[in-house]
Amino acid sequence: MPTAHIFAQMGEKLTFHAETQSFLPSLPEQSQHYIDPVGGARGVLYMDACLADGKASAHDAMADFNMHKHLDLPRPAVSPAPIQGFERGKGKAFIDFQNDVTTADIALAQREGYGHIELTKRYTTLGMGTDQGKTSWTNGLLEMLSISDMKAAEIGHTTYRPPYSPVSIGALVGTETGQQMTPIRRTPFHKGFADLGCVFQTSGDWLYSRYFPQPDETMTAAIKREALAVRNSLGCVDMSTLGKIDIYGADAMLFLSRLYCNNFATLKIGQLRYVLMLREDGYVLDDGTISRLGENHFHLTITTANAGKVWQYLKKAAMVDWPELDVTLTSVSDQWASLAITGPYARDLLSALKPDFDVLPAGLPFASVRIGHLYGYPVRVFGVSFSGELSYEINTPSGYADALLSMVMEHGKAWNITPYGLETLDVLRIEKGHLSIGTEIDGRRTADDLGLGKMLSRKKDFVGRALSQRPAMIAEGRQQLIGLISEQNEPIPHAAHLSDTELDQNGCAESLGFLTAAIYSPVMDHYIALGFLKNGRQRIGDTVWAHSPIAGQSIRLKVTSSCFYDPEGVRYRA
Amino acid sequence: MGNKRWPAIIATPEMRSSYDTVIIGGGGHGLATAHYLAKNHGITDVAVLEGSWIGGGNTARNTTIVRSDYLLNASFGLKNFALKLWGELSQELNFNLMYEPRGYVDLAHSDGELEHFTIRANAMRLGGASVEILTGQALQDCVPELDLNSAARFPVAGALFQPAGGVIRHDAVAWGFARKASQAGIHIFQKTPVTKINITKDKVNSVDTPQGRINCRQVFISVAGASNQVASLAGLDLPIHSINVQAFVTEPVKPALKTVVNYNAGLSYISQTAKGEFVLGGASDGYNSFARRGSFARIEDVLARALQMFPFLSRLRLMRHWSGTADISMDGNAIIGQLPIDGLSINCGWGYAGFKATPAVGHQMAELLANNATPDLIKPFTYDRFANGAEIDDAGAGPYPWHH
Amino acid sequence: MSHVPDCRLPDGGLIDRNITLNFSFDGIAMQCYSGDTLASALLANGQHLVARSLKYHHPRGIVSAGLEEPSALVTVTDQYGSTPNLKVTEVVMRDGLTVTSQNNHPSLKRDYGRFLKLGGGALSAGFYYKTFLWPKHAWHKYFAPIIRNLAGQGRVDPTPDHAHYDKRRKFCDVLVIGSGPAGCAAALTAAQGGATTILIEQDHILGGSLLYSQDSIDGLNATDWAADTSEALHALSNVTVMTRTLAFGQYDHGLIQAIETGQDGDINRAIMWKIRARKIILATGAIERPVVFPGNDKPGIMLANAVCQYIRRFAVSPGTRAVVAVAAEEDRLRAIAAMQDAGIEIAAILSPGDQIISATGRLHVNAFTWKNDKGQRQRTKCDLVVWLDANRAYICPDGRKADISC
Amino acid sequence: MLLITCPHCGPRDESEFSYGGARRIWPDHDANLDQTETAMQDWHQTLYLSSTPSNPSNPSGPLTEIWYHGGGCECWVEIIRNTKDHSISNRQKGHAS
Repeated sequence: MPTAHIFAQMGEKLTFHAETQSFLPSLPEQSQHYIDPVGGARGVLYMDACLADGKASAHDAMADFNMHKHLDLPRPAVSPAPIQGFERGKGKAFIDFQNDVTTADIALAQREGYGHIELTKRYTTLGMGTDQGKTSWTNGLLEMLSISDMKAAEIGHTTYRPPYSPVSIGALVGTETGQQMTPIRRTPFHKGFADLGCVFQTSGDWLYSRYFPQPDETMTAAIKREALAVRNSLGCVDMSTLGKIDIYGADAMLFLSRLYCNNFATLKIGQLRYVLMLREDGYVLDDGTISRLGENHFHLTITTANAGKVWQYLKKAAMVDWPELDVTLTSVSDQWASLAITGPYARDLLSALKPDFDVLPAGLPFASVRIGHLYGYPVRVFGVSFSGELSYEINTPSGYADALLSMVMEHGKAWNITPYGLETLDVLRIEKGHLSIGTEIDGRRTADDLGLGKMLSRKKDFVGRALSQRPAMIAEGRQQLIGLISEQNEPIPHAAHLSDTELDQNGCAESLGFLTAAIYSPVMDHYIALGFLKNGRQRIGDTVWAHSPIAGQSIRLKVTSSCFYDPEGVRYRA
Repeated sequence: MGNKRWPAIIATPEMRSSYDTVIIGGGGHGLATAHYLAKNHGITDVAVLEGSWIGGGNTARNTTIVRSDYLLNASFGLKNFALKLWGELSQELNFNLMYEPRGYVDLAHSDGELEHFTIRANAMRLGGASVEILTGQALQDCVPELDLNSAARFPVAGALFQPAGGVIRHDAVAWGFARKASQAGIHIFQKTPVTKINITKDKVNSVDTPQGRINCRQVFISVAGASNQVASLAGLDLPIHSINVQAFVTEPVKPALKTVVNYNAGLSYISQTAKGEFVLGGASDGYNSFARRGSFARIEDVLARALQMFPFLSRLRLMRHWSGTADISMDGNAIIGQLPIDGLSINCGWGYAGFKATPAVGHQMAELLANNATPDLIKPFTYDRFANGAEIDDAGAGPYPWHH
Repeated sequence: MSHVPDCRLPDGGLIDRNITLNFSFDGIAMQCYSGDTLASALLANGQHLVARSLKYHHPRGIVSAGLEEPSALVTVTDQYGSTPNLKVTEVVMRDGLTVTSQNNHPSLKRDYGRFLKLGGGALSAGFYYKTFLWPKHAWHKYFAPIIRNLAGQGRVDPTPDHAHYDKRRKFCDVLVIGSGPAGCAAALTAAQGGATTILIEQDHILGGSLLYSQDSIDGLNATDWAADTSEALHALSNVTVMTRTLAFGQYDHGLIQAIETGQDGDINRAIMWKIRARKIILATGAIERPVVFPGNDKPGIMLANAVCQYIRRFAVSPGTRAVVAVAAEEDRLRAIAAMQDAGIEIAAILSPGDQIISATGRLHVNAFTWKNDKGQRQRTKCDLVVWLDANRAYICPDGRKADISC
Repeated sequence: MLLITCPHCGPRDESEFSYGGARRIWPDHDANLDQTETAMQDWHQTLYLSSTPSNPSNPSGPLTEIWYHGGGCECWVEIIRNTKDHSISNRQKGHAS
């Protein structure tokens, strides 16, 4: 039997050759073929013919490459072979030695209707051992031929698949084991924060700062301390994992206004805007900020989780969908280190860092951006707030990350500056009802579901606008984002589902939505949660059940607005 | 066990010129529908037309896993119903499908991910399924072979555990349903592709095959990887993309893993068959393809993840891999039910999630075909949900089929 | 310690008799030479019985000399730990291997598994689908675990694997897979024509069937020609020769994936190569087809080409008294010549059309019964049956002369 | 494992790219602002359905599709690939930023 496995693995069927009673690969006719079987692999059996075949094939290849030395040599014919074999007596004879498949098994499979060669294989396990039928499947086929009225060409052969012979999984994985499986990304502040006692957490490719425990401090205690420090004084957090895009061009404004659903045509140089982006199908894809640095120059932030995805999406829009637009995109995510200073004293700290620009409320109001220097180091300062406190995201070229961090820590001492991590960041944003990718923005929510329906401009077209109007997406009865507080101020079980009824005797209940986040709010000294609830905004003030059968808990929660803390936004505008 | 007494798995009758119902596709779903039409509704004037051999599509090429751990009600409901049916089927069909509820373990790699799993687990509990969230020693006890201590790139924070999840002998599913349906008098034809679906005044009246025309009252299409092609015979366009999905097995070894385990930092799922092979699978190849052969990049990726869970696998050898065309819809969920043409219904878009739902689809579609009304469990899976914005998107990945 | 017979021929073969390697099989210490495979090493020590089959636990011997080996699977323990399910024909011998048989209890010779009659019937195809249906949960709770334990061949070593592995890439104009006559000719021609060429060979030396051929090429005997060609290829700067490398799959757009197995002293136990070629020349030869007859699975029944290879390349005599059932005349003569050179007595030679009644013997074939063309029933004692059906493998008929000038 | 020729970087392995699906021609932007129903139908047709006559997105045959060369120049590459056998026709188009 020709060893044509590697030829046939590409889906080429072998052709039955009656003279030799074997399946042979046919010679490729088109240049699409990469492979050329020679010698025994195509049924050429004799030494001289094999030598000639190998040589001719090499010349064919050289002809394909237009190499000048090639000759046009004839390919030898398939060698004839005698077809008379041996008769056999009665009794069970083995076909597949490994799986103990006998002639009787093949006959049984035929009798029971598993006549197709694929069914015969599966029913009898013929050729399914570690040898993958190298010595058995032709005999199996011939056995089928001898007892059925099918012809060999009709029966055909089972699909050839790699590997030709079993191969080491260790080698297939190579060096990508343990920590080396995928690269680890660290932010420019990694070492600085590690020196400050940071506990890191793996999430995606990144190592995030999670929290900064003091000696013998639990994570819960650390989060409470960090959160209160931000609310009452000053904290700092690493924001470097955000995606950051530089956009330049005469059509940059048009480009962005097609992609983002807000109306920001009035955005002035030096201002920034919270923006929302939909997918083509009208569901929310991402949120972020657009800062206008110049007439045709913008700086865009993308959430960490979506940084790669949205970057690709922007590139596609610019390059494939609207190549006529004059816009140039540059990803600067790794070029800028980003540190947010957050809390009532954030402006005082900024002043202490010797800025060469006006940082007074009139000079640097909320939602503005300034390009300048702190202590001579180049920075871009963005007046944005995820925490709800007065806050500035300071971007500096990554190489200056250490310098920026030590300046901030040194001058922040005056207000007992407290570095914090993802856990506290999450507590602060939940208190404000700010959204997080993957939890609230989970790929199934409309802007209105998230309470952001007003952000959709009615004056322009944008990606996702048309399909966001589909009937079921604007219908009554959708789940909407709401806040929830524990009536008895008891801990709220994570991941609980919301219901109007108690659990029935089987422990079941109708789910009207679920909690996306449940925390203890240090500043409110209360247990609060965010969640989705059917018709949620109409139900503010109602009390609902929160069931977590996994935790064995069912408690009553009161439905509130999704913003628990400073709903008027006085603090971050201070 | 006198196997000589077992007749042919399916009869080979003469094809009639007319049947009440024609089922296009002799895979698990089509054959299950035939079985339940006969068993639950007494309807046997049915022809199942299979272009190749029964169970030769995705029923023959999957990782044999059954489970129902889905967040969204619609997805959970159908698969959990299937799980109940799987438990009864071997006896019902008098054919051992080798259902082994060895437990399904879905690993989470961060506290945040575990919280998402808990949302899903709570949804399942509220819907009446048995499920646990396991961490630490409880997880180690459940999967003793799992490496929780080594320097893994993505540490394991915990897992969702569904005890009724497990494995089933995939080929036997098609054979068992086919045999029982055939015994009930339903005609099953292999190597009988449908070349045309004839429609007059928005109503189906017949199908053409190389063996002749079959007149019929209704036609049910259940052809997985060929959905677009067959639907186009009726002039219909489907929100379906065709992608290549692969799975592979190691050489067989003595039992070394009881449960079915899924790794989530890059998809990789693994179980050990009754024959001793480790079966592994992962995400799709990630691009449209009808070539039915896999990209090796996916295998390398899945194996690297599998080694994170079970480092001893590096000593084993990959024996065989296979791949097939999966039809995946724009929200990653199935399209089941009636089409805008009278008498025409479809079941498609399962991607690589269809095997586990086999009996539930059969059961529900039989009810639809018998009563001309859509039963509750499959109501959400309508063909027009994409036009009206009622997607069932468990992954939240949006209209990018290769991401589901 | 049992007596270990010596079946090594006094001279010949491509083995280095100056380097003796020690190994053990099921606890019995054995020796072989550098250049042996585990299969030739076991045969040299008279060990034909190496495994038990999966379902019936029939005794199984060595049938072939290549990767097609169906059931001679063993567990091999070396410095990396134990590896199950290795074909004895694919293991290149190194010093200090511990080889154990699989899937038997308590021993290879006295395996209780052969009495296995689950449910009282024979384990025919489709058996499981029809049985263990009742009571309802009995399959999962009782039967499935028993069957899982019976299945599965070898046992995986659960200890950490400390071996290093790597993945690498190569690119070339012409990739030749296989270094028999066709592969060698193709590689030499392409390389001399100026194409960057890679030659992959799964064996540890180049030559394929040339290594046990009695032919002559360019006035040299085939084995010497193979050695010369190997040297010539190594000397060319545009050629990469990769031995111990198994090309296992072809993927889109000219990609071949291959596994190179490390030898003693290599940093990597194995390396996966991804090789993109503009043209792939597949010179993988052919596989012999066994003859189907009652009792054909007994140890001592071997493929004709394999017998030639064991005798000529490894200088091992796989038996003392042989029955020859080879359909094609040239192959038959060639096998007979090899066996005569090895001093094996030819008990009988069958002609195509003869009816094979059966081979008998408990742990090894000991007799052979057939009917000749006159319908006469005949029986002879033997310890070797050499066999090959009509549609055969690549065979170089003795005495054929070829000329290759590129 | 496909070999995709990037017009900027040359022939590169599939693993350097991510898939963008069929190259779609979206309904005209800035038009139909008031005709929601028409816009919805147009977008539904283009995004969801797979056999748009002028621009089929799931053919069993040649498919005009886009790939993102994230492991290289970070540009989108347009190729015509036959989904039946993965052969890529020569017309490869790069999109410049």
